[in-house]
Amino acid sequence: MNEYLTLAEVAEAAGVPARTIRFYIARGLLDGPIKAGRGAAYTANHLARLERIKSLQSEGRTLSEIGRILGGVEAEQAAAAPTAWWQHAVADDVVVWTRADMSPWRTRQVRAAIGELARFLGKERKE
Amino acid sequence: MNEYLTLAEVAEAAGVPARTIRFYIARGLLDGPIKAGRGAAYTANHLARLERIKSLQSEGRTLSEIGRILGGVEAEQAAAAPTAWWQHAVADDVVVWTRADMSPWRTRQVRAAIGELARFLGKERKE
Amino acid sequence: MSDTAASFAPVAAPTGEPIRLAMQRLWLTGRVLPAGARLTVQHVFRSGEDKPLEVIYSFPLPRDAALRAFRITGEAFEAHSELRRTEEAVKTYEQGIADGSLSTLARQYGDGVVNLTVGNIRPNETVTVYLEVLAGVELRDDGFRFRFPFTLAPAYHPRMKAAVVAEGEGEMELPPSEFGDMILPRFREDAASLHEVGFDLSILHQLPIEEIGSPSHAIRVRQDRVALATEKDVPNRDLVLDVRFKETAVQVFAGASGEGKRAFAAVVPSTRFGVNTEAARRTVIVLDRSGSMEGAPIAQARKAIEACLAALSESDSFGLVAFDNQVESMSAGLLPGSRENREKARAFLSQVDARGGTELARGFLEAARMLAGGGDVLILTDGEVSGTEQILAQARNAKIRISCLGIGSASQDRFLALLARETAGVSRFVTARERVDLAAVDLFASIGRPVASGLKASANVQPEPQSVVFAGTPVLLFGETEADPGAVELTWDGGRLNLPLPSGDGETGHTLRLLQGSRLITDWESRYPSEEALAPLEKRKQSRVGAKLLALSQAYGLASREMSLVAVVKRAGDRAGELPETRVVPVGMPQDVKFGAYFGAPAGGAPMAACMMPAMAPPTSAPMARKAFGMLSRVRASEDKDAALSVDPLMDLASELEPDGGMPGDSDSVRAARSVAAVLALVAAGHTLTGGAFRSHVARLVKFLKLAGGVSAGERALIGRAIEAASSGAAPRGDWLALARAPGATWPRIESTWRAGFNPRGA
Amino acid sequence: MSDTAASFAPVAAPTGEPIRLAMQRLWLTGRVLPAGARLTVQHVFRSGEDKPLEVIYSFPLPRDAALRAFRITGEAFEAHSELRRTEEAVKTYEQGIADGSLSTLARQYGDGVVNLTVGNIRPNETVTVYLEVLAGVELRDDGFRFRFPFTLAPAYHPRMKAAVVAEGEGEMELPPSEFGDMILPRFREDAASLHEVGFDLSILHQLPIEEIGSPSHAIRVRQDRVALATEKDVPNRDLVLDVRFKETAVQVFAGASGEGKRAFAAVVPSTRFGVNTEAARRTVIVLDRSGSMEGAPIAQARKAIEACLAALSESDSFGLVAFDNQVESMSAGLLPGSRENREKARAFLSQVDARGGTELARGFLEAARMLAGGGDVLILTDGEVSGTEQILAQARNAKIRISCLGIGSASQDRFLALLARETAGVSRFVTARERVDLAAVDLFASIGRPVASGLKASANVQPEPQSVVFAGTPVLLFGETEADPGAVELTWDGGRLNLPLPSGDGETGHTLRLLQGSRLITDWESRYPSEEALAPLEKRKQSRVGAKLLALSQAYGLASREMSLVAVVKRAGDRAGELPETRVVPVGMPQDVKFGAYFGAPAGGAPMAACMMPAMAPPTSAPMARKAFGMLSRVRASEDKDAALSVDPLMDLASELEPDGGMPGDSDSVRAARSVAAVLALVAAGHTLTGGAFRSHVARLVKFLKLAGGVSAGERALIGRAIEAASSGAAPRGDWLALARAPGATWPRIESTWRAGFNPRGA
Repeated sequence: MNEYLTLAEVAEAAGVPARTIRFYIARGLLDGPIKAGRGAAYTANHLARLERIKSLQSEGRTLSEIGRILGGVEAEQAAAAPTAWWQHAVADDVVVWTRADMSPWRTRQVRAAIGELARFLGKERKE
Repeated sequence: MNEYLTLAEVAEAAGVPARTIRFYIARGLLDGPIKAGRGAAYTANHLARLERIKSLQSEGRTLSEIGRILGGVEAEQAAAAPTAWWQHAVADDVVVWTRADMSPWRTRQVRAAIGELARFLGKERKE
Repeated sequence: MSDTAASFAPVAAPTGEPIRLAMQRLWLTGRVLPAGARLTVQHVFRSGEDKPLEVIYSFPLPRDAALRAFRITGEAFEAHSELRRTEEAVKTYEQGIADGSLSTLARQYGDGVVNLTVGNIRPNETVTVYLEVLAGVELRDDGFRFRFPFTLAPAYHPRMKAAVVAEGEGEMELPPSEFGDMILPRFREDAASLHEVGFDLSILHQLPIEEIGSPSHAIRVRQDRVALATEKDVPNRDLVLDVRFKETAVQVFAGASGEGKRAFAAVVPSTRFGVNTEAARRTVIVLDRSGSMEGAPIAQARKAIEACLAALSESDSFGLVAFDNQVESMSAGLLPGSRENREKARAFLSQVDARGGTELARGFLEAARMLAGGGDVLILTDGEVSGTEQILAQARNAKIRISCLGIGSASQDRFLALLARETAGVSRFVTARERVDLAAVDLFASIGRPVASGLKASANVQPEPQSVVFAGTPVLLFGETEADPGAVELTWDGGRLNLPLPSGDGETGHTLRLLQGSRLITDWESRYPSEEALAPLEKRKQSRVGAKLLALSQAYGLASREMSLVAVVKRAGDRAGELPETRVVPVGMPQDVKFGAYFGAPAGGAPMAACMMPAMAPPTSAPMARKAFGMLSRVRASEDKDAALSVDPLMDLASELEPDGGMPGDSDSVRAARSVAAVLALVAAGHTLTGGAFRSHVARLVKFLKLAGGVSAGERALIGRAIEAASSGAAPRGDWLALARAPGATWPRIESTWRAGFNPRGA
Repeated sequence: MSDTAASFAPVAAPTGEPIRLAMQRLWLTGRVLPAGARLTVQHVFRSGEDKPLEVIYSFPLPRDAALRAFRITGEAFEAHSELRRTEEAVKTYEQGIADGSLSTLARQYGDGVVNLTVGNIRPNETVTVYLEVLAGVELRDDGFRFRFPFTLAPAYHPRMKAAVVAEGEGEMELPPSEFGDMILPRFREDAASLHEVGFDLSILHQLPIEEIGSPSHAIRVRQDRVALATEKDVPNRDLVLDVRFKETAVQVFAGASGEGKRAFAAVVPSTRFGVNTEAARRTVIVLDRSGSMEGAPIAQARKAIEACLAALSESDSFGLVAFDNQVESMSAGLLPGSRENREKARAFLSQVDARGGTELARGFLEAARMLAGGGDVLILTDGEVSGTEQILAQARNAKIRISCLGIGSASQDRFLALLARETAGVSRFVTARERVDLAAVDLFASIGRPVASGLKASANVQPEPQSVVFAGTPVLLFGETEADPGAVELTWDGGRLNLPLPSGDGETGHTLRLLQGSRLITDWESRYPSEEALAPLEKRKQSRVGAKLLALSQAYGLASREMSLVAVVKRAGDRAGELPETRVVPVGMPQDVKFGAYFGAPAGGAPMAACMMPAMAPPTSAPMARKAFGMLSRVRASEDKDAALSVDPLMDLASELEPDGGMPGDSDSVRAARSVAAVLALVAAGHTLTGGAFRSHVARLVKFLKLAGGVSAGERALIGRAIEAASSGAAPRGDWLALARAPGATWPRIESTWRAGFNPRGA
């Protein structure tokens, strides 16, 4: 194996389509080729990174999550990135916090449950 | 003059159309008739209040403002009502506050002025 | 207790709210003629509360409109309105309210605003008011545009007050000294939770219809009927219907109107008069830069002005004025249409941003000052002003011809039509979602050079027609005659036309008479002095106008400010003395007008503003600078594309014309070659010497080509054929647009493209 | 440095932003026939950045659609696509990219999603791709509905991930194991800043047109042409066009298709077969309660179901299933259509709220379980699911007939049409802004009792027609024949029909052949196993389906998952090895679908959520309780009116029918009197025994009236005349609706109204 690979060779070796590799580069998941213009330009590092992305994907990670995990450009921000939570004032004296990045259908169900809770607590307080 | 007046009599005396008087009552600027149903139901107090409203209007007050000034139902809230301001972070080190209830065309002009200020300050900082 | 659903979804869900609509539905039906429309507006009211209501619905009249009558129905009753002097109608209404009866009053105020008040609607009672309205349409030579307002636009007044009273809800107050007891609705940013609106209209026509369309609503078209295609719509914009005929011809409608008389209406296309002269034009374009123009409208308007100016030659002169509550002019006086001056105009326009109030009169008064030697004013505005009678008075006094291009989704159609008519100009109204630039270029091409002047009609025509006629806009005549069959006689400087009246049925005759009446009433309403200006002279004028209106109302059986419609219905179980609760029906903010343009911030409410601001990510200031300078950079197409503007190569092409009428270029040869290509590009898109919005541009290109020097005999022949094409409207195929715009276009390329165009291949 | 404009106006101004659109415009042209449409979609791409771009635009195919070819043009080139095996096409594309050439690839994935990828667009270069698409339409006996998707709806998948990536912008990812390298766009809540869309289409027809309309867009109609009436529109919903003919008749189109053959298509209205039998119905209604149905769609659907159930008699039986990612049934098995059970259904529905995911298969599998003895399933859903091939496989295995009412503004038309067709049911698609309840009642009236079964066509027809025919939906046949003139032969249980083929031009023949091909390809595409299920059996199936698709693609010259379209254009100055930057064109969230239904909250972004919440005024919890129980309270009209629902007395009337078919009432006499009034109210609105959405209701009322006892001879005569009216469609004037709904309606009032109705006064 040469030190440098073409995009087609990387795609072949990693089993990731070339278009997808360009998409990853544009999203900042992968560095661009180390040499611009005509000629071989990718290295084993690219291959390794692609393998890492594939394995994280098979664990069910989204590309955004993978971006944060892999660091790279976003490393510093990612480290400091806070977790987002929604605050629900269910009653004057009860507050529920829910994670903001839960899946939408789970969110719906949680919402329904909190709705019930709120109705119940609302009634209780009136008595 | 009777102690009680009909709506038509109040309207006549105050020079305010009856429909407008009902509108004021619905908006809480004026109390409703002191006697419901058939018969005379308004008093000199109503008349006085209408005069007050007219004079405040001629000073250029809006009905909302008059409502707050006259108190009545909204008295307590009105007393505690805070003034709303907009905060404009013009640059990292300059903040402009503008009153939130200025007239819309004045707002436009102030915005343009602040825009200029921001552009100027932005340039200054870059140098 | 808290609504978690709402906390989950920060955007308020309109369907989840417990809505108690006092007015639930507004549905428009009726017939539309080229001479005007006879409409019935259904309003469904209901008290969803546990007390009787007095509901006030405010709406603006369409152009040239008047109310005729209403019918009110409920579970066990039906009643018809009576037309009474306003003072008396109010008294009748109030007595009905005091008696506990269902009382309804339709009363007209200034600016053509109507308050429809329905009092003593009982809890859970449904009351339907069918209001009959006569209205005008916007005529064009080949058809017409009908507009009906489904909302009342907030409008600028120097002494108005506006404030946010709830999230997404604004309130506006006008000085009572001027507007009396008129009650304005609140304006909702999101109209989805308001009453539903819709329509089902039929078109009455003499000429075969070519096209029916609506740029405003989803429609279904069934022969001569047009209806809303969805279940309902929201009240945040006018209904706009366009009807185009297959041919351009005179239309005369007539019919018995009672007492042995016959009413008639005639629509005479401008093509029956003459053609534009080649006189030099003197034009001032006045641009409304008020806050409500922010966004698409002002961007569209600026683009349009640039295209208009490209139609000017050096012998023409022009001025440019921008106004909000201040006025700025590009120059102290008129300037020749030279290249430098057009560049100057471009630079001036690039700094014009939507900003303050709408002091329309200041704008045209400045234009009038510049046009001391005569000429035309073209105003581009959304017309969102109140106190229009005062503005109209100033316009009449200014003694200049004003043409208007109205831009907006909610109608100031009535006002702008009046402004143009009262000053002998023409008006067009478009929405910001249409091609505003195209409409402006088209309008600009026709003003400045009337096709006829000194127009007069025979005595049986009323009102007197406007004395000048502009290309594209027909003359509309109303009248009544005792003769049968009878005729209308038109004369103008150098021409005359006799129009025999056809026979027609009584229903048509009756409708035509009502349309004439509503037109006359609208004209006189516009002369009504504002109540504020009560100097002795004004007072006399007011009583004169009032008397005239009263007479017109009585003669035609139509409401005006002097006469109102009232009905009182006694129902079983009415309880006297009960005080109904007043509810004012809110309306939707007009589409494409930013809520913030009128309602800046909450008035003395919760201090949320300070919290909301820092939460937003601070954007860079780049967008602002780009906005100011990017829009007009036309040469380098590499600039960022503004979302509000679509790339329009034809408009760009038209803007490239040099003051001598030719395309730019390094040499005379290139200029001539590019000009040939430009003519063909315009012809291919349907623009010729006499037709299409770019007809002035074609004419100027042809003029340039006729004088073009330094060309060979063969090139001269091509030029001749291009000039022919400009008349015939037939151009060979080919990418003429690209050639016209290519700085290096040469004669050989023109020739080869031409040859290829006559030897067409498959697409 | 900060943008004060933005801080002033909390709502982001879309026009002020520096927008660099990679795709600027999408414009649809072409011809629409009752048998399908032949379309050209223009895509204008541009790199506004300083490096070459690779732009990916994702779109869903319309129903029964396939791509044929594309043409790509730029400043100095024009090229045509080639159809190649997908693997090969990708290689060609990649080689073009590596060479620095302009490369374009159109590739189809699962669910009919296409990625159009254009690589190496140079800075400031404008590239236009004209893509030719064949597509089907939704046929009705009296016309058709054409839908074209202008956006891609986000769709539920059990393993999808969704997150907000910027304010008002969401991202969705599907498992690559199943969806390969397909790239999904980001979804913008506000589509105003995206590429512009529009259309200009012509209608090709044999029968005269009665009505053309669009519930989705502002249109202008010019004879057989329909175009967008505004300058442009935003990509947040399907284009929906309705065409209705003046008559219901067989239409046969034919024309030479090459090699001595003739292609044909026949549209046979259901009225040519027979009439509904009176057999008892067994129906399970399945309601999609997934989160994306929130708001208007689910409210409309619940209202519709209630109206449907009112058409049931006691001998009919029904079930009710609601699903999201869980399934709830009203009962374990089917229940008779009794009053108690309908009340039970109402109570069940009142608790159904939009909530979780869209596990469609679970819904119909539960219905299939309940219908073990045979019957029909009616699904009300927005169909916003992905991995549809798997769902279709489950539906085929379930061996039940599924009919679908699709509700939504963005098309899952292709999937729902397949779901119904593959299970021998019928489908309809409406937007939430239309009368969903009316469409549901209409569909419900036709399913359950086919008008024909055992339908077979002669050998030259392909694909085989569905064996059952339902009222309202015509049979569409495609085929090719060598005989001239030739004919098609249809047979069914108890009937036969011979359709001679007309002659026709080659262009029509060619188009018909392409429509047949795209229909066949769509059918086989739907059989493609998901890539994930690669068990040996599945693998074999996949290669079998793949081989069939390859053969079809080659035979018809149309793309499929097996064959893609590719073009590489070498331009002067192409630089090999330059890496283009990938840009994915965002699309707009479908109108009426809440952004929050898919994109709950920002994923790991700025912690703004916590700040935003407390700033909101805490509303009371009342709205929530009302929402759950208020919508279905139909008896007391005094309830709060939900904004999404319009008061519809006819629908309410239909819902009042008792299981024996009569109106409710205290006595037999009142019941009969009200039933007569109800028949007349329905007839007056255009519903008869055989026509109109409420035809089942009319039939049940008539049945009840025929058996009604305790009536006098005079009353019997009135009943007879009402039954006559139900056949003839002619009813006397009168407020029958009010009488039908009045609990105290008596025979004398019916009689007097009837008499008055035949003695009409002026309106």
